[in-house]
Formats: sequence, structure tokens, C-alpha cells
Amino acid sequence: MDSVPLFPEQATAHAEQVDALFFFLLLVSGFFIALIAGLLVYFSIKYRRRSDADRPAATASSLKLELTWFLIPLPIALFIYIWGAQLYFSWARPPDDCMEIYVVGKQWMWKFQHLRGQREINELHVSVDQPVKLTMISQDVIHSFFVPAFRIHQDVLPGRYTTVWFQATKPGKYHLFCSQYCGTDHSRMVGTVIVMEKRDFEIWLAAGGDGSMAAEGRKLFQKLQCVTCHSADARARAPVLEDLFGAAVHLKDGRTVQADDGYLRESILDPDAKIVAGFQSIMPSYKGLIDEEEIAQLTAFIKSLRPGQTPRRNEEAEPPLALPIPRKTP
Amino acid sequence: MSANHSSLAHHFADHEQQHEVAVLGMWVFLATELMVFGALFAGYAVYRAQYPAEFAAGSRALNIWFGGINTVVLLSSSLTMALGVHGAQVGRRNVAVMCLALTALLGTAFLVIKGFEYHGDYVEHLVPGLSFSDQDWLGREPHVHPEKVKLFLFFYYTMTGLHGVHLLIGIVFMTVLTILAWRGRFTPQYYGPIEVGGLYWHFVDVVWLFLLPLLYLIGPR
Amino acid sequence: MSTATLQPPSEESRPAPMEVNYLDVEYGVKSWLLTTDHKRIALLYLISITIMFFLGGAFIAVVRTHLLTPSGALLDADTYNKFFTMHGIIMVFFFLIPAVPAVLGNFLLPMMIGAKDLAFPRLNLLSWYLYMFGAAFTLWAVLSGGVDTGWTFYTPYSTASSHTNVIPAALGIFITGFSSILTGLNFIVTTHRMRAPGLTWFRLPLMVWSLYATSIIMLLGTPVLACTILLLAIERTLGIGIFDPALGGDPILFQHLFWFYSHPAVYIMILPGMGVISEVIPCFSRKNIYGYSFVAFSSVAIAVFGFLVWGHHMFVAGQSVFAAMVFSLLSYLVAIPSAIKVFTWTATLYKGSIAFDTPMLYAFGFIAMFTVGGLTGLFLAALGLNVHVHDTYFVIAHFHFIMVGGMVMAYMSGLHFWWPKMTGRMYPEGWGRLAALIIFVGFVLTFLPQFVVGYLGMPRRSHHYAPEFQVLNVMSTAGASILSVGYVLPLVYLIWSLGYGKLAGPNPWKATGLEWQTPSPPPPDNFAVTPTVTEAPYQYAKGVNVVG
Amino acid sequence: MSHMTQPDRYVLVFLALLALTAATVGLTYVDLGAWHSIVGLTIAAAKALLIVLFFMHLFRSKSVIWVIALSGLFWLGILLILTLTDYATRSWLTY
Repeated sequence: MDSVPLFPEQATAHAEQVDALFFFLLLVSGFFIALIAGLLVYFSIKYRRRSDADRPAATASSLKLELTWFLIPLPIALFIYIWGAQLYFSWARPPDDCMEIYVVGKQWMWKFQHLRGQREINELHVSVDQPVKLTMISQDVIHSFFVPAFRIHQDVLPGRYTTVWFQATKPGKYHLFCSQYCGTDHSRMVGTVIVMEKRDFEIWLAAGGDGSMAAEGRKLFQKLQCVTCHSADARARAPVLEDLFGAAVHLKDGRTVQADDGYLRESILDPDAKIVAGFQSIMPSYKGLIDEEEIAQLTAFIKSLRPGQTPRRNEEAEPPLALPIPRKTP
Repeated sequence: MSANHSSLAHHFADHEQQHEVAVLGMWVFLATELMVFGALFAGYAVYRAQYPAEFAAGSRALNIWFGGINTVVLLSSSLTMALGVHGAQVGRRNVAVMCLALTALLGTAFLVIKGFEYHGDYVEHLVPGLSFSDQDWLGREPHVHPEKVKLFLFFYYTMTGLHGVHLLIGIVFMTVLTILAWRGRFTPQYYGPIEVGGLYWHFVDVVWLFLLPLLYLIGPR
Repeated sequence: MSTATLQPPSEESRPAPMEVNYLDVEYGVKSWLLTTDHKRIALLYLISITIMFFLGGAFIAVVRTHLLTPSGALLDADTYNKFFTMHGIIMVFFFLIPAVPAVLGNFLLPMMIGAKDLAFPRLNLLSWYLYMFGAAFTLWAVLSGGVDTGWTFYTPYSTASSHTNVIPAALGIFITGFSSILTGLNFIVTTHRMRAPGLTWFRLPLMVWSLYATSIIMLLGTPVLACTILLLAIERTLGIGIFDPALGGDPILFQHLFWFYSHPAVYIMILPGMGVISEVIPCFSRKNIYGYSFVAFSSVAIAVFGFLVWGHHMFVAGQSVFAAMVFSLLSYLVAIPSAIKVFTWTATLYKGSIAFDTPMLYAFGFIAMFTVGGLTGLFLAALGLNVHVHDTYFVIAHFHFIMVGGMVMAYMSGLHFWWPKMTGRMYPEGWGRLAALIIFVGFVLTFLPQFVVGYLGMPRRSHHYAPEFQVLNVMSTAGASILSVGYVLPLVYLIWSLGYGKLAGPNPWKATGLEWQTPSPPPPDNFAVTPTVTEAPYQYAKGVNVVG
Repeated sequence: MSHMTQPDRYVLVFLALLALTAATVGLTYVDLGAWHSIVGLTIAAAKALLIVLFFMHLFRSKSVIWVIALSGLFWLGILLILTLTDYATRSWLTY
């Protein structure tokens, strides 16, 4: 990088749209700055004090003029607002055909998990022209996922998933920053987003990978003895998880919620928060027993579960490493 | 104009201006105070909406009778306060002194009762940070998440604690006023401090009136 | 219609010109530390905030030097983090918020409304002590190792992760908050009940209107911050609380409560500055302010609307999309009254008789910088665009244009404008103009590159940065060094003028406000005779004063 | 009430407050479902109003005092409503 860039690269269609608004605003501001500065200079020269005895007559204010400069900025402001809001929506709402990647931020690194199993730290490989949705969570304090070339930005919170999506249009390497101050090495919490050609990405994806996230999740599902209760047979003491993701879940207290990433995570860590109608509160909390990456693996597994795919209980399962202490039942 | 010039500060034109300034100042201050509690109310509202069951359960664990009796004590103190202001206004010194003293006393009674209540909570392991055990709580209400009950209890102690601090300041305020009134410092022309003290006292009372349903009465028992 | 008309008619009834002034009435340290005279308290504040300003400036001088190279060789990461935090805390809470209200406001409010003092003089002194007490806590936090949370104290970093002195720093802010509350209370009551006979609301100088609006924010915003800090301290010390997800809480709630105060606080900083400009522009263009009532009401409108927009600090923080849209819309509405003010000041110059004394130069600087700062605010309030520039140097540049380019310029303007009134001496005009010019150039060079580097994507609070950002950072640092010269210069010549400046006389600028109708420095009770007001302010055309 | 002396009026207000307190405590033993809190807070508001109007003399105060009292409430409303706007609408757009 020899030259000094004055403008960030545009590597998504969204970036171009954001820049369009940016340039429009530059135009509007340029106009008003020129207007005010021009008037200041003009008045300063034209009406400079020529004699200390000058007593210019008072000017009565004109209501028309006052209303004019009240009413002219208003529609301009509203226009900008609507434009900005529309961009915000397209930033906030990912398309349906997204490739999903799970992101864990921690002091001071970014960890990525691809559904196919690859894991990366501070480097994120994606394919060009492929919409990508990041489901992000922090293990400690608030971080912020910021890729200037994509014009996207999203705080990464502890305890709750946030998402952001992008569709890169240009292969290349782009800066990834943490922009929310997070402690000592905040400014070392940086990385690179590597956008590859589709074919190269497929090769990269196929290379690493010791099993997909869902497969890892399946192992956990058996290791943690989840299958003991969440079995798909007559002895099931807990809801069947097949085809659960995205479905509406009726709760004991009458509410209905959608089974999304956040719901699954909460149900693993805090099972009593939302008890499914027709079931008892018997599941222990797994808080402190599995980390965010493992939760994401379990979630990926549950997402992949189709009817008949729940592991059988008599399947050979490794003994759990650390069994959660079951809570006293009433 | 006034016989008692020492009670008029140099920068005021007359006693009426001085009195109005004092009253206005206190009202403005009370608007500020409202926002202090406002931050707590906002936090309370956010978490109560998120964890209704835990807040109801936490509320059930509190003793409504302590809350009820204390309300009566505080309301009585408000009555004596109002009568005290009136006494000072019409120049009945003895009434004013009696009522102010009684107000301070009732305020103290409130704090003593509150102290017993806190002690009871401590014994029953209801004080997060000092004495709280998840096991005890689960024995009490097994289906309610102790972590979130702690949130409720946190609001309970912060709100009543902040209210208690305000009351304590009020009691000191009243004690000083009682002594000054007893020494004959106030006249029907100059009783601004008593009126202002009264406004403060009533405000602290009003805050409690809202804490009662918010903390003790979330759901039926 | 000459200068003589500026002498009040009550001249005869006034004691001899050699009468005692507020500076000479008593001597000794005790007479200052126990004073209840609003003018003396204003000077106490002046000294304290000047010290804090240069302290905060020293921190950022080191930070900017550090940022000369991408790898940041000067400071290690922890020290760097502490330095920008201390810069933020000191500048925001101990300089920007109290500067104009506590120094100029304290000095001028009673004089502008023809009162002998503020409504609660002892409370006023207490505010200063609270300020000093808060400052002492903060300095203790600095000396015992510093604090590294950023001035925003975001949870859970500040409660669960930082190993620095969060509690003393937070307590310092908590205590200073009460200083701010008491000042606001004093101003509001004074404006309501202490006005001179005939001084109706629409005859008040615009400075008084903006101080009134500022006080509303101080009174109703600060307590929320105080309570939030209290909750933060409880959570950090006792490990129970409501902001940490590990405890069942929500960090976004902290941001809501924090910005509920800290966004309006921006208007605490800028509104009194607008008041200063509304006094200076009419005086140096010898015109009545254009559209008085619009300016007056826009101050109050800014104070009220300022409370409705805090969520625009949280567009990418994880708040709901709907709430973000509401906050963005409201943010655009608050831009309108600010725009009206800029138009109004410009229109006031029309057909005026414009002189270019130092206060006026700063006022021009203010209008220019505030316009840029305000317009870049439109960029930040635009939701989709905010997503890109959030937490970058673009934001830094924007709010420094408002705070430093706007508020500090207004403060300098006011300080020079009323310096003769406060001290009885003129500052050296040539040096004043030179310093104003240096500050203007240094400022623009410091912060204009930051817009560019921000849009490029340089995150704020960076200990080191990508190499391609270096050129712009070097420019910024070069500007900052010019700026620092510009700030030291007034310190030198203003102190010099105390002993050697030429005597000012009661009204060196031939201005119309009540404060100019009394000797400089003023007598302890401000006016020998309580003035009676019969006219609207800024009657420059008549060349007569407003004292009847 | 104009023929009453001021202290008589205070006692009357006090009795009304006691009655409302009894109602509040009694509320504990009735199941009103979702209305429980609303009724409880309404009673509290009624009591507060009695105290503010009569004990604090707002009833016969100048308009500026009314303005201050109401702006206190107004700002409290801003804080509560805009904060809750976020929490109440987080589920409106889920991804």
C-alpha cells in the first residue's frame, strides 16, 4: 500500500449504496457550508465598520423568512432520514440464501466456525457473490465487528446473539476491526476477511475440516447425554428436536416463540426460562459446562435434524466429561 | 418592613421574594430527585417485563405487613409535617415544635421497622451479595430462576435503600428545624425552611407510596 | 446619539467612580474560599477549569504524539488506554460541562437580569466545592494508576473486566454531577424570581435563555447519570447488578441510561456557547439579533428535543431496529432548531457595522465550525450511514467540531468579551487576534483529516492502526501542535493583562446589556441602584442603554 | 370545604390516605390477574395526588410550580417510554 487512500474500497453492493448517500450528504453539506461561509465573508466585507459612530438601523425580522428556513431544512432532513432508514433495513435483514458462519469474539481475538467444520482465528474466508450471515456472540465484554470495505458494523454482545450479513463482490483481502473499545489489546483485535473466487473457496472449504459443525454437535449431543431425554421414542421426557429450528414453539405459560439461534442458546443455558407446553422443568442448566463455540455446534446440529435423524439412545455414547448436577426436583 | 431583618438575605428585596425563591428551589430540586429514582424505575420496568415470574416470586417473599405498617407510619408523619408547617405559618410555635419533632420520630420509626425487615430478610437468605443461597431459594420456589430473583431483590434493596437514605436526610433536616423552631427562629413571615422541609418530606413519602405496589404487591399471594 | 448615551441616566445617583469593586472589597485566601459572591465564585471556577483544561490537554498531547506512527512506539497499550480515558473524563465532566455555565454564567446571569446575586449564594459556593471534591477524586484515580474504560464506562467492561480505578473516577463524576445540578437549580430559580423590574421574559438577553435551557438539562439529566454510576459502582464492588449478562442483566440498559444523560449533556456544552455567540454577534455588528423569539425558543426546543434522541449512539449496539428508527427521526428534528440559530446569526450581520475584535473572530470561527459539526451530525444520524462510521474517527471529528470548534471557541469568545468586565482590564487585542487565528488553523488541520481517516474505517480508541492511515494521522498531530500553541498564548497574555492591560472602563464594547451599565469590575452588589428595564435587548440602533 | 380549617382538611386527607392504604394491602389477597399491578399503581397515584395537591399545597400554588411538577413527570415519561420502546420492539424484526 504505497499510495495514501482517501476513500475506502467498495467490496459490496451495500457499500456502493452507503457511499451514494454519503456523497449526497456531502453535496448538501457542501451547499450549506458554502452558503454560510459565503454570506459570512460577503457581509464581513460589505458591512465592515467604517466609523466608530456607525449606528445601523434595526432590522425587523420577517416571519416569512423565519418560516422559510424552518421549512426548507425539514423536508431535506426527512428525505435523508428515509434514505438512511432504508439502507439500515437492508443491513439488518439478511436474505434467505445466506451461508451461515458462527463468530465468537473474545479479548482479543475473533473466532470463526464454518458449518462445514473449518475454524479460523482472525481470518475469515468467504466466497465472492455469496451472501454470508454471521451469528455473533462475545465471551466477555462488548466487541464490534467492523469491515470498512463492506460498510458493515455490528456490536457483538455477551449473552445474546447479534447478526450481520454481507455479500462481497470483489475478491481480495479486507480489514476487519473491533471498533468497540474492549480493553488492553483492543486495537490488536483485528483480522482479515479474505474474499475468494467461488472455486477457490470450495477447495479451501473442502481442505481443512475434521467434520462439520453439525457432526461436532452430534458428538456433543451424545457426550452430554442430551439424547437421554431428547430421544425420539416413546420414553422421551423432553421435546423432540427434529425439524424444530424455525418452527413456532408453544410454551407452558401460553406464549409462543420462534425457535431461532437465541432460543436454542437460552434453552441450553437456562432451560427453565421457556418451558415447552406439556413438559416438566427437569433439564439442568449447562451454563459454565460448555462454551459459546460448543453451543453453536449443538445449535448447528439441531438445525440439521430432520425427522428420524435423532441418534438412538442405545447408540454407543462416550461417558460425559462433566455431568451437570441435576437440580433438585420438586 | 420587617422587624426581623437578620432573616432576610441581602440579595432579596423582601420576605415574600425570599419565601418564593425557597419554595421554587425545592420544587425544582424534587424534579431532579424524581429523575434519580427514575433511572431505577426504568431498570425495574425493563427487567420486570422480561422476567415476570421471578419478580412476582421475589415479591411474594417479602412481608407485606412490614410494608403496610410502614406506609401508615409514613403517612402519619406526612400529616404531622403538614400540621407543623401550618403551625409555623400561623405562628403557633409549640404546635410547630411538637409536630416537627413527631415527624422526625415517625421517620425514625419507619427506619427502625425497615431495619427489622432487612434483618428478617438476612436471616431468610434473601440478600444477594450478603446472604443468598440458591438452594434455599429453590426450596422455596423451585420453578423460579434464582439468578433473576436476585435481580428483583437487587432492585428491592437499591430502591428501598435509596429511599431510606433520603429519609435519613429528612430526619436530620427535621431535627435541625425542630431545634431552630424551639429557639423561636421562625415567624409567620419567615418560615420558608419549614415549608421547604415539608415539601421534601412529602416527596420522600410519595416515593414510598409507589415502592409499595412495585415491590410488595406484584401479584396475589 | 454618541458614545455618551451609553452612560446610564442614573449616573448622578451613583457613588463616586472610585467605589469599591468585588475584587477589592476583601482580601486574603479566606475571603475567596468562603465567598458567596457569584462573581468571585465564577473566578474560582475559572481557575479550576483552566487547570483541568490544560491537564486534559496534556493527556491528549501525549496521545496524539503517540499516534504519529502506526505501531505506536511511545506508550504501551494500557497506558494509552488510560490516557485517552483521562482526556475524555476530564474534558467532558470537568471542562466542557462546567466551562460556560459555571464561569461565564455564574458571573453574568445575575448581572444580566439586574440582580445582586444568584438566588442561593451559599449553594453556589457548595457547587464549587463539590466540583473540586469531584475533581480531587478523579485526580486520585489518575495518580493511583489511572482508569482505562473510556469516558463512556461501558459495561460489562467497566464492571467485570477492567482492572483499573473505575470506582474513584466514577465517584468523581458522581460528585461533580451534584455540582452541576445545584448550578442548574440556582440558575432556574434566579431567572424566575430575581429579574429586575420591567425585565420580562422577552426582554431577557439570549444568553439568559440559553443558560435557562442548559439548566433544564442539568437538572433532569444529571440525576439519571448519578444513579447509573451508583448502579455501576454497586455492580463492580459487590458483584450483583443489572448490567452484566453473566448476572442476568443487559449491557444495553447501561447504554440507554448513560446516553439519556450524556447525549443531552452535549447540549449542556453547546447551548451556553450559543448564548455567548448570540451576545457577541449583535454587539460587534451593532445590530439587534435577527428573530429574537426564534432564537430564544430554539434554545428551549433544543433542551427538550435533546432528551429524545439518545438512542442514536446505539444504532449498532443491538437495540431494536424500530427503536433505532424512532431515535433517528427525532435526531433529524433536533437539527432544525440548531439550523435556525445559524441562519439567524448570519442574518444578524446583514446591514450591520461589523468590527473584527477577538470575540467576534472567535464567533465567526464558532459559526463555521458549528456548521460543519452540525452537518456531519446529519451523516451520523442517517441510520445506514451510521452503521459504517459508528465508533470511527469520523465520530471523533464530528463531536470535536461541535465541542472544540464550537464550544471552546464560544468560551474563548465569551472570555475575551467579558474579560474587561471581570477584571477591569483589556487584553492585548493584537495577541488576541493572533491566537484566534492560530486556534482556527490548528483546529481545522487537526480534525478535518480525522473525518477522512474515519470514513476510511479507523476505529476510535486505537492504540495502533493500519499503516495506510498514517499520513492523515500525522497531519492531525501537526494540527494539534499548532492548536496547543494557540491555547497557551491566551493563558499568557490574559494573565499579563491582569497587571498591565489598559483600563477597560464600564463599557469598552459599547454593548447594551445590563452588565455593561455598571463599573468594571463591578461592585459587590453589582448595581448601585437596581435597574429598571423598559425595552427589549440589543437596541444597538438607538445607541442608548436599556436602563430606564 | 371552604368553611373547614386547614388542619381539619389535613386530617380528612389523612383519613382518605389510610383508607387507600387499606385497599392496597387488601389487594394482596385478591387475584386480579394482569390488572393487579395496574390497580395497585392507580391507588398509589391517587394517594400521591392527594399528598402533592394538599400536603404540598400544589393546589393553591402558582402556575410555575405546576409547570415544574409536570415537567418532572414528563421527563420521567421520556425516560421510561423511550427505553421501553427498545425492549418492547426487539422481537419485531428477528433474523
